[in-house]
Amino acid sequence: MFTPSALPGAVVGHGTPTGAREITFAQAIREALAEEMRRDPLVFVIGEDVAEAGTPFRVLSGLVDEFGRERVIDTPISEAGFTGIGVGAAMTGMRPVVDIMFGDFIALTMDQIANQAAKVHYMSGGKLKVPMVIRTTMGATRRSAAQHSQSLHAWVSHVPGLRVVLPSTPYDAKGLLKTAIRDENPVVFFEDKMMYQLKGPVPEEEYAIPFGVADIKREGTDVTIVATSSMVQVALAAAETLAAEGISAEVIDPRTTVPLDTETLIQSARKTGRVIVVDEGHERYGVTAEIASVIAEGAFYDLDAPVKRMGAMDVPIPFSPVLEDLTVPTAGSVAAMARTLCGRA
Amino acid sequence: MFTPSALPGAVVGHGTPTGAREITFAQAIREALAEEMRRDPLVFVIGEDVAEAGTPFRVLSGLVDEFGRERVIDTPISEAGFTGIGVGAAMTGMRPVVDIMFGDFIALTMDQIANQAAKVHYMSGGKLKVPMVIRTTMGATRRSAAQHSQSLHAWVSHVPGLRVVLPSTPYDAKGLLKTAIRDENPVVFFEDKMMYQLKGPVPEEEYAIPFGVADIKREGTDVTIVATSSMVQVALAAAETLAAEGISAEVIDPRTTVPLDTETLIQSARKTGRVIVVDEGHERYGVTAEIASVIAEGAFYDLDAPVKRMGAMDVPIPFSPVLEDLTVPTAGSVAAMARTLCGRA
Amino acid sequence: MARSTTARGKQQVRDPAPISREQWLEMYRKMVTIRLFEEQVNELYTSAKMPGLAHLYIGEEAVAVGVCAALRRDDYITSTHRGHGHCLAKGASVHRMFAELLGKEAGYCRGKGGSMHIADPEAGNLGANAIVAGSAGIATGAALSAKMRGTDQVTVCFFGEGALGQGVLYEVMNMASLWKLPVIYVCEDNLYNEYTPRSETTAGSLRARAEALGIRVAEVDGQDIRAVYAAARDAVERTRQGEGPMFMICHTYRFRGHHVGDVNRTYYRPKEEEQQWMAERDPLKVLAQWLIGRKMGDAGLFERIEHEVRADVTAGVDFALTAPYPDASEVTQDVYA
Amino acid sequence: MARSTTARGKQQVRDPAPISREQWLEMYRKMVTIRLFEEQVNELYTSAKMPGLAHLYIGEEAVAVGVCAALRRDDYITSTHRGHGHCLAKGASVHRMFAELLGKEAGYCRGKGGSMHIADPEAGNLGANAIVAGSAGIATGAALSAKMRGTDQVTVCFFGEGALGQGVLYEVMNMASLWKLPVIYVCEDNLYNEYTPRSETTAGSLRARAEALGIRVAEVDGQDIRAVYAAARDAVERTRQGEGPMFMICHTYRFRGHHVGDVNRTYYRPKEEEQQWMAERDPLKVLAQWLIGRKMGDAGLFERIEHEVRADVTAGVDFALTAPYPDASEVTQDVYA
Ligand SMILES: Cc1ncc(C[n+]2csc(CCOP(=O)(O)OP(=O)(O)O)c2C)c(N)n1
Ligand SMILES: Cc1ncc(C[n+]2csc(CCOP(=O)(O)OP(=O)(O)O)c2C)c(N)n1
Ligand SMILES: [Mg+2]
Ligand SMILES: [Mg+2]
Repeated sequence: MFTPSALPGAVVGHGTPTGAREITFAQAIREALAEEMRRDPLVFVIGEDVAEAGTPFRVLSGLVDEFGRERVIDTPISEAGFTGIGVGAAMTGMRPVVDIMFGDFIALTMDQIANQAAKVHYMSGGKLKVPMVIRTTMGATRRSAAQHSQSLHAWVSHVPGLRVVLPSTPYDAKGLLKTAIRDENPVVFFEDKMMYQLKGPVPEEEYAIPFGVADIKREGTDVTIVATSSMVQVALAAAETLAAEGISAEVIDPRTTVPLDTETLIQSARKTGRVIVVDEGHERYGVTAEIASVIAEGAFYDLDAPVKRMGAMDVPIPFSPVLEDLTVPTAGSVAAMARTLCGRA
Repeated sequence: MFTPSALPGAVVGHGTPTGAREITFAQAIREALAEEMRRDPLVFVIGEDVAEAGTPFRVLSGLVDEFGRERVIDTPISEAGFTGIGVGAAMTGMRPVVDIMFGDFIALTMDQIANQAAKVHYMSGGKLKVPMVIRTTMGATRRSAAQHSQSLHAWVSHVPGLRVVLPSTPYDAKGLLKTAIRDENPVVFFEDKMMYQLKGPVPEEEYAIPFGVADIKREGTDVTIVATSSMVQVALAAAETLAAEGISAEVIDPRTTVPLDTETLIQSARKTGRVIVVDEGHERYGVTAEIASVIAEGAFYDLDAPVKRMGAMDVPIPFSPVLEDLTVPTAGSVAAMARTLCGRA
Repeated sequence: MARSTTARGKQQVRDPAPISREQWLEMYRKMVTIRLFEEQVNELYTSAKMPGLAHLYIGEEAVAVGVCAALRRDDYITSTHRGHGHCLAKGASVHRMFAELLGKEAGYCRGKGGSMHIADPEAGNLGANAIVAGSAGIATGAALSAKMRGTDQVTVCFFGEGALGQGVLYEVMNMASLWKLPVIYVCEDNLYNEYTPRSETTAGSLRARAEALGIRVAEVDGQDIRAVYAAARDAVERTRQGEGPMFMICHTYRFRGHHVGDVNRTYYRPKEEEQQWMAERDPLKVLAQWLIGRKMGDAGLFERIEHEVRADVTAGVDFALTAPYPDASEVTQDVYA
Repeated sequence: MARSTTARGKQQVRDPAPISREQWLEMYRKMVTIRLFEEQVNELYTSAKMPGLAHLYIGEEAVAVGVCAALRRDDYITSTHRGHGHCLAKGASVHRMFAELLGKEAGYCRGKGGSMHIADPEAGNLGANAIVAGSAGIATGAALSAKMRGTDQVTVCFFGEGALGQGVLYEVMNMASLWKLPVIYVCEDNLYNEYTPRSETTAGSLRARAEALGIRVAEVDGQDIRAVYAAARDAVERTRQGEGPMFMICHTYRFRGHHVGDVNRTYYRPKEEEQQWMAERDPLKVLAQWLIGRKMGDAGLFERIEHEVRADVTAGVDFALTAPYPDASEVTQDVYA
């Protein structure tokens, strides 16, 4: 059903370039927004404290200075309301980028996202469309407790009509956000709060990254680690450790859960015969379940061991640091799982 | 983490009794509520059109006559509000049974369910609890279109702190609802609209069914069909057809997705070596993914074929009957899948 | 008469706008179209020719027709589960409406939407909605969009008084007021939320709820299309000129059940109440009598109109009944644009 | 002075309730406790001893203390992200509060809740909430529960004026009004929703929003604990007697940042504004001056109180700093009851 969106004058990028200047994840998001707002006067930002404050994470700092309060709109604390306003604006020709400060708050907007935005195009027989981006956050270990630490991308990944993006590097963040803004459909874009300061190479020149194309972040032969968002960084760290021990891990980042690049995942699983799926959402009924079962089916005859899933522990995220740190996968726990899979434990 | 709730004076039932009187699924729900409301004055019902109307499905007809409007409370059309009121009432000693008319509307209540009800006990270090039941509906093919036909149990199954129940027969509906009302935690109870008129044996005497205990609805040896809610009926019909063709299908109903009786599912998979998971939620990132990956891992060395998943098609539910009927698994499509798995296609 | 008050409560009475006989007769024709269309829908249901249910607009025709008569074709509306009247009033054809209700490919949504999701963007109809207050955000967003794009389009958001139970309505009305958006919230107060009387679901005052958000309110007799039209014209003028949102309360009544299957209603509303409204407050009769009094029409004329409309409705339903269903391949189409 | 008006707007002025010197001094002590507790929290943050962030209540002490002084221990409160003041005012100990803020097992939530989730059911505190307006449903449900269980408990729902952006607040206030529930909605209007001035987020009138739902409103100077207490006592009496819900608007100001990390604030509010509030409207000074004028206290007495409180706060933070963290096994405990 999915065909990559046409990207006017965009170099379609794969993998991460070398030798480019380094900027942070937050800067990459800001650049993508600024460039798209310059390119297309219909693009605007709406959300809480997005203007002068530039969001509590300062991701949008400066945008209001360039584009003014007409295009960087501060709202009341009304997530359902301004998400719904985004849907209506998108249906009538605008390209809203809705800012939901903490991913936990999408719980307040699920009717607007799942019952309205996701279904309008289909219910109208294709006559109406909702080219809207919902930018929100995910990720724990920020000591923000149970209502400010969830990674709820599994909910929206379950809803037909939505596209779901989980960038893991500054390069991917910029390229994927541009594609999201140019997409004709509602896109939910999850940014891990803990990565905003992460630096990485991002070229000066224009580029965009298509949806549904997984990125092999590191090649390997013994075990495949499929990881999303900040878990990609965790997986890469684990792969480094494993390499020192003679275990060659391949790290694959699907980059979008919808559409999902099943081909690339299955091919890697066929090659290594061992797979770990790492994601920061709760493990039970989470994104790891879908990816693991797709691989278990697609690579059934080539797997040497069951596909292993590592998600966030199935508990509300506790505040106490000593407890919170236990709830999410770490480079250590991923490496340990890889050793077990490879019979080295 | 899960231990079956103590059920005062209750016979713990397994499987379905024979020779008992037959009542409908709707009557079973009503009986469970009435008996629990008689037993415990703290139990009450709250929702839209629950009193004189007895809900649009007439499931609660008559309850208001016996228990009065103080305990069968009609509300404004404020799902988020009265669900939140249920949370507060439960935290302070009452046992609310909240009625959300159509499962699609839980989208309006996800903050109350996931951020409040599910987390209060944990966040308070165990001091507060939320003994609340949310009764809602699921299921398509009622010609109700995209906003009145969803089966969204995957969302709540993903949230730690919630229990999720999907009865498939009048007997299970009554026994599981009693357990839900007596449980100390928030329980989301999904009733398939299309089963309300389904008749089945339900004993006169008191019984309750513990959570986390799958029920083998039909024994078989060639293929395991794990099915939930109304898909159990579909699976049983498929099994009947298959039997005539010499294929022996085992039909297993987990009855609760949280807690999930992984043991029983894996044992059956080990026995038959072939598994189909059937659920009416969307297939992608749905309940079938969790169950399939749990089985694929647990029965890895005994599976003769990949675990097959059959969920609702990943499209908004269309209105037109000719299209809607294509979106959900049927006895025919399940049987066909079983033949393929058994190499009889 | 339309009474329009500012958020501060100042009263100002206006006369119905003086418009031509032809325009009144056109409105009458539209109301008859809705009436006969809905009676045909009920017939399709009772004869088991229509899949699912439908919520009939019979009795409330003056609201949709009176409001839409004050709109331009490029103005937007959003509608509800009880949306047939709004769609027809904004310009939909009975042929494609029936086709949609029967799940046929010729329907406004290729049969994928059905009764509760009819959308007709060409006529400015952004769609009916099966979630109570579900289109409040969409309508307000359309108004923001019109303002940002620099058009002078107005958006009308229709909803029943039950929608005042949904918090999102207050969220978006607050933003519409803050940002002076060109949106008119039209509350069809038919006294019942499904099977529960409004008095049991709505505390305080409807109009005060909008006024508290700084929104100007107009409250009218929804059975008198002249009052509805006058108030709507005033509201549309004001919002188009940038005065900000308006809230219209139209007192009305649904003559039939909540949906076609809601036949025994005495447990929630008395027969006498229904009979009185139908006898004394039928919007078609109210307008017809006024036109007769003004010598703008007579029984013969109204019969001729009804006759013509009936022919159109019959042609429409025949068309729909014989029209083909969408091809099976349609099921996976238009999930993504 | 507390001004209380009915939903219809009838005015009636009441004098602050005549209470004893001891009671006023106890309220003063509680305000000082909150002030010093919060200063210590800020210190823990700047010295990197506290995980995460915290939203300080400094400047708003008179609201929590004045309202809670009118409550019984078995009455309920729900709190917010800015909840330390409410928790202390309802009876929490600084020791266990600090322990919770540091994620220690001795904390009110065994360290699992942290600053935004402190719950103390023994004292009637049903918990702080990190979702704006997140406790509106809980508080209203607690009131329904009290009514159904036949107790005469009153529930107070504290929230900032930003919570008026959340639709659920209107949903539950409507039901509280319909069902005459014993709940008091206390709006702490400190003029800012995080970094955005109230004027840019809130159209119309705060008080009219509650009045439109048929809820009686009391609007008071939140920096004058005598006005807060008088209004609260009146509201508690009325709700306890079954008159239905009340809405209290307390005009106040947070002296510090939105949270401990919000240091440079000039881009959203002027330094002069902060300085003026701190100089002229500090709730501690306001009460102290009145007590001095009434010869109920003098500088020496206030210094002694501050000295005693500081000792308690210091002991509390020392206790918390050395208290043990929860055991790792705790992570999977209390997910289910
Ligand atoms: C969010 C939501 N809750 C409940 C329903 C079920 N429902 C459909 S119509 C209706 C009553 C609506 O009453 P009102 O808004 O007054 O419109 P009316 O039917 O009177 O025209 C209800 C409760 C729904 N469709 N959406
Ligand atoms: C639903 C929700 N949206 C946004 C936030 C982020 N947030 C935390 S506090 C706050 C401002 C609240 O302002 P107000 O209610 O006036 O309380 P104050 O901080 O002024 O005491 C915001 C937007 C949140 N916690 N919950
Ligand atoms: Mg109504
Ligand atoms: Mg504030």
